[in-house]
Amino acid sequence: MQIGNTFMVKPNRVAASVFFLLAIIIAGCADGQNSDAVQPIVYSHYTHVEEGGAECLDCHQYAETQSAASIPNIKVCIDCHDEAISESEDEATLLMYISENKKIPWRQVYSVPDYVFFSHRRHVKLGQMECAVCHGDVGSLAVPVAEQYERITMEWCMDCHETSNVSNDCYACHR
Amino acid sequence: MAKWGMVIDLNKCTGCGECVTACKVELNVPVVGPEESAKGRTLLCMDILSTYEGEFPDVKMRTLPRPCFHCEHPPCIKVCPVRATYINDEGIVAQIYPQCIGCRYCQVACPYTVKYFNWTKPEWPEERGAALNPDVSVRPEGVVEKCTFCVHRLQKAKEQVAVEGRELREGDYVPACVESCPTKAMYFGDLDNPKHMVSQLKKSHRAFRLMEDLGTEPKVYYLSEVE
Amino acid sequence: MSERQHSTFEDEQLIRPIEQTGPGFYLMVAVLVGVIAFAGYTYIRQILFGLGVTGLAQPVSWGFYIINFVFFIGISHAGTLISAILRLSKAEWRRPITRMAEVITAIVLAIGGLHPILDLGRPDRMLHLFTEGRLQSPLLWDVTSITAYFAASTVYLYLPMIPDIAILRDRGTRPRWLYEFLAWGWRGTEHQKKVLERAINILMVMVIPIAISVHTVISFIFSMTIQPGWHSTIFGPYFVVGAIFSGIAALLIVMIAFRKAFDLGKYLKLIHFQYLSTLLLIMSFLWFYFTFAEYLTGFYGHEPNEMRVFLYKFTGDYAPWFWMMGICNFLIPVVILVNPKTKKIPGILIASISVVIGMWLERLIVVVPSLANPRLPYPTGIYIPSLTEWSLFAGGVAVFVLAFMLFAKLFPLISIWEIQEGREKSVHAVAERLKSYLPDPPSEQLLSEELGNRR
Amino acid sequence: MEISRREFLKYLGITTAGVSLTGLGCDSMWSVPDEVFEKIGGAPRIETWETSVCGLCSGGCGIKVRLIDDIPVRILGNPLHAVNRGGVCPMAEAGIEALYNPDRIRQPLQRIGERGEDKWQEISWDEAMQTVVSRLQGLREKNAAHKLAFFTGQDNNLSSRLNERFMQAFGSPNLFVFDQSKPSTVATYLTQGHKSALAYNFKDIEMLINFGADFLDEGPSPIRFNQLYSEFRNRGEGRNVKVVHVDSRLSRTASNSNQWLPAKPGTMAALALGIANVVIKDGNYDKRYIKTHSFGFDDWRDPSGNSRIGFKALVEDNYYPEKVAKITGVPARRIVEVAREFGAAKSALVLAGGQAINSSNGVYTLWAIECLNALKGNYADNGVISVPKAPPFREPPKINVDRVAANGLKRPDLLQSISDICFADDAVAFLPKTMLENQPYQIQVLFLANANPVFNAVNQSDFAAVLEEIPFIVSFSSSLDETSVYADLVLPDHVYLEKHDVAYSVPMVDFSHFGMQQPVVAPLYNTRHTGDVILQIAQSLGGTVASSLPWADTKTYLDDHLRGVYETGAGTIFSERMDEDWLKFLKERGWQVFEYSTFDEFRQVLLDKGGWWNPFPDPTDFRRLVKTPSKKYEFYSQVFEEEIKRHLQTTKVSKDEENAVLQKWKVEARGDLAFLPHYEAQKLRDNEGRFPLQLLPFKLITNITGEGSNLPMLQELFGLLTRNYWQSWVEINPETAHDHKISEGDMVRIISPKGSLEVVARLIPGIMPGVVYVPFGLGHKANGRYAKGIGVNPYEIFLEEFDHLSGMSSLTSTKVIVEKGNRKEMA
Amino acid sequence: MKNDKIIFWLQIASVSWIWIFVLGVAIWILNLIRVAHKINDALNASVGISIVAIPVFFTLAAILTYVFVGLQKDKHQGDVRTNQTGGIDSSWRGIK
Repeated sequence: MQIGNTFMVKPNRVAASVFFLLAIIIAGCADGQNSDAVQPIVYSHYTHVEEGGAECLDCHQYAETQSAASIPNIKVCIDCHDEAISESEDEATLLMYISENKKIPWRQVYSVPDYVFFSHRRHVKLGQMECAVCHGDVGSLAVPVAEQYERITMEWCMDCHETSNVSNDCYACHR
Repeated sequence: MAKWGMVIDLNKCTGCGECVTACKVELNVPVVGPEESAKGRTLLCMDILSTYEGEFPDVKMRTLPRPCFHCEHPPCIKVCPVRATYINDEGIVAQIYPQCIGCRYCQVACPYTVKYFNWTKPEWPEERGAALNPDVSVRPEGVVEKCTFCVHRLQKAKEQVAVEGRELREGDYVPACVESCPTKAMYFGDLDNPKHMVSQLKKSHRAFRLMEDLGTEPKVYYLSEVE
Repeated sequence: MSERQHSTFEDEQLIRPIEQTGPGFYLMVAVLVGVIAFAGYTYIRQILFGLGVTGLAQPVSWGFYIINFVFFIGISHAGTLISAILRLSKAEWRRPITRMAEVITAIVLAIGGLHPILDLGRPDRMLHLFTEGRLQSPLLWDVTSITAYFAASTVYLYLPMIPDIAILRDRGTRPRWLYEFLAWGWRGTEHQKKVLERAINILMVMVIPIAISVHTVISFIFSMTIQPGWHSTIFGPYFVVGAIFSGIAALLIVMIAFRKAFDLGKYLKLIHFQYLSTLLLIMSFLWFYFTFAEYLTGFYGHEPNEMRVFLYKFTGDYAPWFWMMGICNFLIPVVILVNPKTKKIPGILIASISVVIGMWLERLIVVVPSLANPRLPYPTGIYIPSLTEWSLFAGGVAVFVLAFMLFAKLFPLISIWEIQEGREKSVHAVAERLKSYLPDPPSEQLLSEELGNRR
Repeated sequence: MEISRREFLKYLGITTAGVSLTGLGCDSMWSVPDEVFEKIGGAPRIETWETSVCGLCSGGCGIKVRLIDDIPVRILGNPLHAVNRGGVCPMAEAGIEALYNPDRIRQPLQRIGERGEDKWQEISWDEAMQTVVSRLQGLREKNAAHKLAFFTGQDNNLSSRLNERFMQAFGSPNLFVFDQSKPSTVATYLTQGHKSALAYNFKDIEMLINFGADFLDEGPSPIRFNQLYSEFRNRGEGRNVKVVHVDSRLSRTASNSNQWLPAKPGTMAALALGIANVVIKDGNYDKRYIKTHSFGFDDWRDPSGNSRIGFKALVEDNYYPEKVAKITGVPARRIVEVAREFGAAKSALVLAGGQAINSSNGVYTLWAIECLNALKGNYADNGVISVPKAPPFREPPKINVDRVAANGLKRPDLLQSISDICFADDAVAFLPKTMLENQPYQIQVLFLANANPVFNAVNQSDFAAVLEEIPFIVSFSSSLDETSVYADLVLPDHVYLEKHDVAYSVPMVDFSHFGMQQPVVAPLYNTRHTGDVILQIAQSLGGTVASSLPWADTKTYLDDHLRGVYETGAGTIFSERMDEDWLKFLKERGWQVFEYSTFDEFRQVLLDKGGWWNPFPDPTDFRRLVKTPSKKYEFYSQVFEEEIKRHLQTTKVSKDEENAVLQKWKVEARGDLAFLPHYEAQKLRDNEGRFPLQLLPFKLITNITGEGSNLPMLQELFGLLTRNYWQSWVEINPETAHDHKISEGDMVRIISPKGSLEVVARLIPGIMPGVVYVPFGLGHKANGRYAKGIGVNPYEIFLEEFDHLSGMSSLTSTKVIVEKGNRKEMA
Repeated sequence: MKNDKIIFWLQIASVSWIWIFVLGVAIWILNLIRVAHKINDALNASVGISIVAIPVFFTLAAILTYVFVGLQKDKHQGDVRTNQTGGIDSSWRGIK
């Protein structure tokens, strides 16, 4: 019998366990909407898209070629912002990141768990889907994306797959 | 629909264990450590079975690589209470980790013992964390896992093929073990497609499957050794 | 009226434990709560650290939890099945026994039914059973059939309790509201009696197939797979026989325990024990017969994988447990119960305990050796349960004892109205019945004289 | 088991992660590790592949590294690489863990505790370099350059040649190579007078007899041999190679052979000569070759007219099958069968390794085996055996030697003073013997690179004692192994995935080739390429040392060498289509496979494809290579006679003197016999039977060098076939086990006169009765969390026996007793 | 009297609860059948189980309801609460 090593547990671990269980319950009850993700830079899609005339793919460069669309970071930003082009405070922050060669710690709003195979290429390139179907009219947002336009849930994915007559085999997405 | 299957030529296999390692690395199969291992909790989605025949000095050691056999009539899927394991249209016996409740019934029902349970939460050194295969999920604790025929490669291959605007060809999709076999003893492809090597090899007089009498119809064929 | 008064005097003893509580009770409760708390703690640990805290591993991936599941569900057959069969067959000596048997069923079912949850690697995903369950899986058959059995046996426990609850209500026993609530307005009118009797009769008939189905279905968990040692058609009846066997033993233990604790010697007479232990003896032979049949087919067929499991049980790592099972389930009960000298209460107790242990071992012998001997050349696994599993087993037993004690604190353990009914009606009814069995009147007079003499 | 704050935060973290994930259809209870989750975020996950060369053993397999967003995630074989052709072994596959090993040294370390206590403080590179340089300068100032010693590991890459060069320029003869897989060349020298490493071409052979070489598990380049052995069985009807394996353990190599001849350990010479006996009797040998190119086959007369015994007479008189059967335990019938087949084969090859070499009579065994090859005429130009040329690297400029260096180089090296060994040059195991006595002088500074004798030498405790004594030790290891813990200063090297190098001349490969190692990832930690460090030290030392090593860094040094290949235009870069016919077709027309017009382009293609090879070596002309007194292949070794003369420094040796020398070298035979291959029974201590069993080690493909044990993946797969993960075991024949009352899975104690080990018993019918086997590779006392304290190291209890001709450790001379321990293994 | 009301409603609730339970089981099984039908997975097994299981549950609920309703009929018969002498066995009071 293996009593020894597995069973030497001190009370504070018990406390942790209780806490953990409570936390699970709370977690279970909490609505998981990825709400108010605070972004390090008050980025305006509106300024870039509507005013600046940028296309989604200009910055989210990999949406047509890779699984991940990628969130642009300084390497992408520097193409236009090699020097200040406005008087915005946020651009100054950006330039600071660029000059210090630090990654902008963007908070990711849209994500799928790692057991889901989601490919932008498949949806954007092969499926010819508009970005707005999932992400909404991001271009009109003057503030950074803080919450999901459509909650990315399995049901939501599956509904769309069903209506568009795409495979709903578990192994089409799960892995 | 393709019926994916594998042929392992035992005459070519030397039992080097590369397929096992390749599988562990590719599928992010956790290393459980010495204590857990001593309890018999080593996870080997791909394994090599070894047996000795005869007595000294006329002994023969036989090695047999053992993936999941992806039976055409898998006994494991019938007993799954939540559909976490099922056989899909392409003949791959799936294990959906987020669906599995960890009852281990499938593990118990599998006559080949190819299913493994994550008894503890997989742990990786912090340094290694970022270098796991991003194509495969990290299993949570408490679920059953198994060889998936590297289905993540199929998912990617299908997409790649669609981008290139062509049909899936032999070799577009092979599991990690087949890809890395140094002696090229493993073949993979569509068993129903007469053009694929596997569908020809399975008709060989050397071809056999394990425990055919059970009626599970494994999709992994072996080619026996030539004496 | 005077007769009734007389009887209440008599049965006062059955109500006393409800109204008076000794220090022993609190002590016992404290100990049991301690055991349960420890089990709860180990279970929380299991949730936190995963099933790794158990002794399970590849290839023995089912162990104590499943063994105990089958074992507890087996015990549950004591109750309803015995009481229903005895009631159905109008065995008069059943009257002081049925309630206890039914209580065992209800409690043990609840405990056993929860065991698969202990066994889950991901109890947080339990809901998947309800949202995406798959009725082809024997596990869901279990869920369905255990739910049905639990519902039926609780109802079957509750309905015959209504008159007794009404007695307690009328005595003003606290908590009064509880008895008021549970008595469902029983006044003992003829109509009410008729309704109740009819309901009990229907239930009685219904509960037997349900009970049999439960254990058959549990055996299906194993026999539906194609594993050596499991894949056998005999498993259904084999499990049912084993279940009734262990159920009777458990019932005997409980009876002896409460006879001692509540001083019920007046109600639970030696004859009850002897009748029941005769039943136990029969079941022991039956069990042996089934075991023999089960192993003979395996041995005779000599299929290599089957033989490996067979030899593993007979001579391998599990041989001590296997032979101990044989001794506990067959040798000890038969030796004790065949001899009238030892067929007394201490002997019966020993035999019953031995059978309960033996039947637990039987579940162990069914579950582990088949898993420990995979068909392909893997290493055979030796399963050594960890403290977590032991403590949860102890916790399960403790919950059973505690629940039984609490039940005894709230309700009479022996059905008062059935005893009364027995006193009032049975003698006449039995006489009537006997008359109907016998060849037509040799002499009606003689019979009545006989009865008269006895009175 | 206190709950740490960190752990608590982890719970908290998991829970909060759960909260944020519930909305994503993800479970709230457990979630993916944060690291992984983070990785998923933001980045495009672009997959790229880089080629390189595996650096975990000296096999030099080409690898292909998969990178996701420039993070290496997987290692595969480079299908273009001519040595391993796309295959890699488990060790290479697990190499990714070497990169991310949590116990890697991340910064130069200085010892603060006692020697070997494993207490360190981090220091800067500048500080560390200053310390080293000032120490070295001190040596040179005192005109004591020879007091610097350098222990290195594998030496078949260009950066280790830099070490040689440095030592020469610095002025020390004391560079020693600790490479376990280096084949012994003594037997070749005795018969042919040259010390070239031989290579083998298996293309046209019909039969192969392998004496003890467990190629499939221990290499060199095991995967190449796995491919070869697999191919042997699959050439097609009638063209398959018949492989006979001689060993006392049914290793994987043996089980992949057609026939297994279990010969008792240390008796292989007898078996080889027994086969020769049958072959000669049948007249099935290459008579033309023997007649024209060999010496000492038939009886002969020496210049003084004495009649001398030849090989034929020796073999015919002494090694008839029945006698050999008695010695070896192999039935005479089997010997005759194999010998007949061997004789009849048009082209047959005999190879040796493992216990054939590592026994106290190893040289004579190898010698006997070489003679079998000679009988088949394999040292003629049939192409079966060859001596591959090194790639045509550009020769670096001559080393400038100043006065100090010249003085140092004049001094004898540490091994030259050893007289009880015939060929002491490579006898690194004897180093402690001289160093402990400070003979011929005391070493002041020791450099360690990839050498771990405290773990993998039979006399490891002596090495530890030596290290205690040396005033200043610098280790270039990237992890703190058993030897490095004795260092004063650790200057951590990159892991092979982070550095440039060129690996060439993999042992036994019959064509010249090299593989390009290149950094696939920027160094993760503050480590430096040892080559760069050496160059920098040379620069700091200045003078001729600096001018002899004029390169700014290793990369330019390597490029300099590669220019030679570029300029000669020989061979070809690895290409997709490797079939030789096609390459030949191109070659004949003077075409190149790849287009490049400058060196830089050439280099780029080289890096892309992984390396270079010359598939058409000129056949080796052994007639010109053989440098024996008779200018022929010598069955009777006059080279050996010369060696004795050289040893005694006379031109004429009396019988007594000769016998005294033979006595010193522990050769039992006297007279002519000593100069002919023959079988000498092993000298096993304790013959009274207190230690009834013979203990031998074996190696596994999952951890060939023993250095893989700090990779958890390899530890978990260590005993894959016997299912001993993370543990050592002993393989015993069931009968032997029964005699010793041991059953499967028992914990047993193996006791030798030197010590004891506690391991699990595995009863395996493929083991010769009376012999027990323990795998080598585990039992580390240092080398990180995954290695330390796991399993046992059989070398710890091996007796310090040597082959006194070659100086190799004997691994077959230890007798042990196996006792049942008290607890049963949990299975 | 107010207590009686509360208790009565509680009794009603408990009887309803068994119906909710039984209906829940039925809905659960039917849902499983629906899913099985949708993805064409072992429909026959599901239907087979449901044919046996659902009636059993309903019969149980029906029996319980039948008893409850039956007992309610004579609920106040011989209600001796007004004269404070007890129920069917008013004599018990005296004993105590």
